[in-house]
Amino acid sequence: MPDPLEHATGLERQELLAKAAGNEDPFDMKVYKRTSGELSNPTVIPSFYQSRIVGCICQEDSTTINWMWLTKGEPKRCECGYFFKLEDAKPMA
Amino acid sequence: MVSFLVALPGVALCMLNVYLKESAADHHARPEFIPYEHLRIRTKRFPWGDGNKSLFHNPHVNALPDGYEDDDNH
Amino acid sequence: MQRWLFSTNHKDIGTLYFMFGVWAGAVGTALSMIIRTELGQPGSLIGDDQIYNVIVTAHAFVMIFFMVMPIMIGGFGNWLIPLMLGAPDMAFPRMNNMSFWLLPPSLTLLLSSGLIESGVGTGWTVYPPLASSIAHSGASVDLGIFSLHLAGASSILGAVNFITTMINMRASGISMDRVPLFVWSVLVTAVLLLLSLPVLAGAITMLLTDRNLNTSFFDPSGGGDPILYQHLFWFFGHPEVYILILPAFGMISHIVSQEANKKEAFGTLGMIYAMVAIGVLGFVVWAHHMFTVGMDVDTRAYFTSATMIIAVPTGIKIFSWLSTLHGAHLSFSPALLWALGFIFLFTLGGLTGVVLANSSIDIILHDTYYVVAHFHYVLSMGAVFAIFGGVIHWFPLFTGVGLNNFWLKIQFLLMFIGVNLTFFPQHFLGLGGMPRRYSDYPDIYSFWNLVSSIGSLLSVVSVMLFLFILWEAFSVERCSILPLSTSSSVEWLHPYPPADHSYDEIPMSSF
Amino acid sequence: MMEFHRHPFHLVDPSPWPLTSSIGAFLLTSGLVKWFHFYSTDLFLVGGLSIILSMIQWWRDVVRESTFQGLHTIKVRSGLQWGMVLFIVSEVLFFFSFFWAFFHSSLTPSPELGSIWPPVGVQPFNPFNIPLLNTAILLASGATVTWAHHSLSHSEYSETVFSLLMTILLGVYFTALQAFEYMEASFSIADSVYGSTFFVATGFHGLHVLIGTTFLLICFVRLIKAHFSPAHHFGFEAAAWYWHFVDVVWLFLYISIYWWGGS
Repeated sequence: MPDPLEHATGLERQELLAKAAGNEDPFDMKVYKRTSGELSNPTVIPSFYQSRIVGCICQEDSTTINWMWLTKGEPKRCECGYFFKLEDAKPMA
Repeated sequence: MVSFLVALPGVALCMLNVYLKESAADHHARPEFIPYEHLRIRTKRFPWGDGNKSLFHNPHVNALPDGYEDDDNH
Repeated sequence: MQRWLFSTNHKDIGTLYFMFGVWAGAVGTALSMIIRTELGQPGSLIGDDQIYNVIVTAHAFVMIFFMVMPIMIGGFGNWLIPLMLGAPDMAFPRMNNMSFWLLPPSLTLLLSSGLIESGVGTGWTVYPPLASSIAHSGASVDLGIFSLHLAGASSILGAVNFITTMINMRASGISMDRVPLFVWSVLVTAVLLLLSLPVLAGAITMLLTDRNLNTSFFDPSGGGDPILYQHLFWFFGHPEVYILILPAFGMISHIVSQEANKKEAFGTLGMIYAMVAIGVLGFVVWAHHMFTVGMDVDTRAYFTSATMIIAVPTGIKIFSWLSTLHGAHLSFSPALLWALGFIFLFTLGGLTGVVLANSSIDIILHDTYYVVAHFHYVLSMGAVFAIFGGVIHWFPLFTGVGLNNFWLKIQFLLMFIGVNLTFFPQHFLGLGGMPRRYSDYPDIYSFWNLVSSIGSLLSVVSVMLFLFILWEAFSVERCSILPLSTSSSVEWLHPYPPADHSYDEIPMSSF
Repeated sequence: MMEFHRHPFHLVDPSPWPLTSSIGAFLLTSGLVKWFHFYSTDLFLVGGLSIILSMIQWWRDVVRESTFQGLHTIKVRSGLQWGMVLFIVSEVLFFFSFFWAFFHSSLTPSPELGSIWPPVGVQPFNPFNIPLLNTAILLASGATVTWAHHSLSHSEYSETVFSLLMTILLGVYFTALQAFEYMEASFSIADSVYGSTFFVATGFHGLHVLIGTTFLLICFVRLIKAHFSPAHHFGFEAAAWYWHFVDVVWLFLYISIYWWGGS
């Protein structure tokens, strides 16, 4: 029987390789933990494009997410006051 | 492994059981024909053949609304 | 042409559903006009009760299966669910396309069933023995059955698609309690579709074999029982009417919360539990449609009380909408007018529903125009008002052009007066004992029928005005620059109309 | 045109098969009406053929996208698993309506039937004869398909081939026995509601056994052509789930229609 990694191709293979290399979240699907949020110490968000939609969940039990566009080079505050900064993301794996 | 120990012997046993029952049973006890209202319903002709026989019609065991076709009883 | 025939893009498929739904709505409205013209005066216009019943049946099927469901679940569902969840597309984009393309053949089968031989003159419930091969010997009922088969298959596959999308494709951070209310409403609707439509498929398959293969499921001479069909049909039928109204609840929550400049509706968790409760209870109340078949008294007592319990979660939703509106500075935009119209008139319909829930009253009111008034209040003033509100609310997002608010308000007023003038008198006719599905009536009922027919003329004029407003928006191309949306609705963050692939990168969230 | 997108989901390329399947369904249903009322099955066959052709090419594309293009990441696979589970749930509800019809008719048999079940004049099957064998066969095939799945995920190639082949053979054996039973049945579909519920319920079950057997056969061919890897073999898992579903439906059928409804 073929070995699972050998057998896989395309995106599936890249996902397996990334996981093998220890990157548990190759598609950047996890929720980010915010830093203290001042301008000097913003939460850094990786992205492959010029801008990305960023959501800010203000309270632990809030049932809405405050979404906003974040573009590279322009750190921005979300509705509850935390600064975010968009950086170039390193390629997967 | 469980398949060999349990499943296949189970099937073999049942095949044996069927074989014994089939050979013992008498195949000739065909119930005599009574034209009951609720049996052999033909509100509309079947869309195949002559429209009077069911899809799995077996002249030996299945009667038509007016009785068995072959009248021999075995 | 390939873009539309082979599409695997949830926005294009949503647009296809909208266009199909609007067209079917026109057919349904035309059928309703014929009915009201026939009933406008005593005496007969069409001249044949069977043709009249065929038109009534076709009106019901077209409005339910080809106008409300395609627009609400197919159109709004396909457009908004992926955008609101931050998903690039539906879970099964190709199957999504088949869900749409099964509908035109299904509508063709239904319309052709009316054109050949005697037509389906059984009412949308297609009860045997009237629908059996003796009373309806032609091929019409069979064509109608197959039309339901195809529409059912389309909805089941759609339901599988929606449930999988919502479970598996939510962006990071969107836990189930942070999912928008419209998404929740379509999720509950999809679960109802998934569990109720196969039972309808079974029931109409049995009817098909009874008519053509000499089975006797519903034929007493072979030991069958027509009441069995009624149980199976209404086990599907009642969840179906909740399928028609739940997406409307979701849309109204969004319209009301945005018009009140709030991030979310009042008591979001309460609203979610209410919708789930309505969905669950929807499965255990079906026999309140069958109070007059001679059920024993304990069964009727159970179904009466179970049906009345559904008014509690519905009441929670109504009061939550009102609380959402409370305290906000309301600028009466057309979308808000439709939402307010919905809340008021749907509640009226709901109350007459509670009246009908009681089996002792229903013995008298069953199959009278009181029932017709009830479900037209919840459908053509509930679902249709929500559709109008939703179309106006999200129109800039879907098309990139804005509608003329001034004319929309005129259209709302016309429709409001029209539908109320049409259906409110039908309460009196029903209480007066006028039966459903008859092409003529004793002269005593003629006054309110005249009023009702005039009302339907008004409604048709307002529908025509709406089509004009749509045309005007596209020709003037008045582009809307700033959305009034709050930051909690992510669907408005996209350009209007959104790019083909709106999420090349999944939005992320943090806390 | 492998445009880069940074999410694990599978944006499917435009495809004609949904449209051709819908047209096929339209022809099939119109053909059935033509058959039932004008007694010619040509349109029905054309419809059936176009559906089958659409299905073959649709699922061929899925195999290409998953095995050869590698577009089925873990997220896509869990979506497919949800899809299969939900589809099986809807099939369960479809059979639920026939069980409801069976129990409605048999719990209170009407006077026309002689107020007894099985009705007067109907000679039911002896449930401990061939039906018991059929039950053993389906239970055995459930065991062998689990064995196949077990050995597949432990990359035991020869064991998987053998056990999957066993499952398919048991399935075919079941279908053969059922066909034989149908021929030997002393009652037909037109013999009261007993015949109706019996033949429509077991008929649809038989149809689903045929679908399941074909599904397993396709998996067997794909197994031989090394499409499956020990970690990624959703096609086979779906077939196994479907087969277990068909087995469980038969158990309910056997207990209620053959056993409880038989004597």
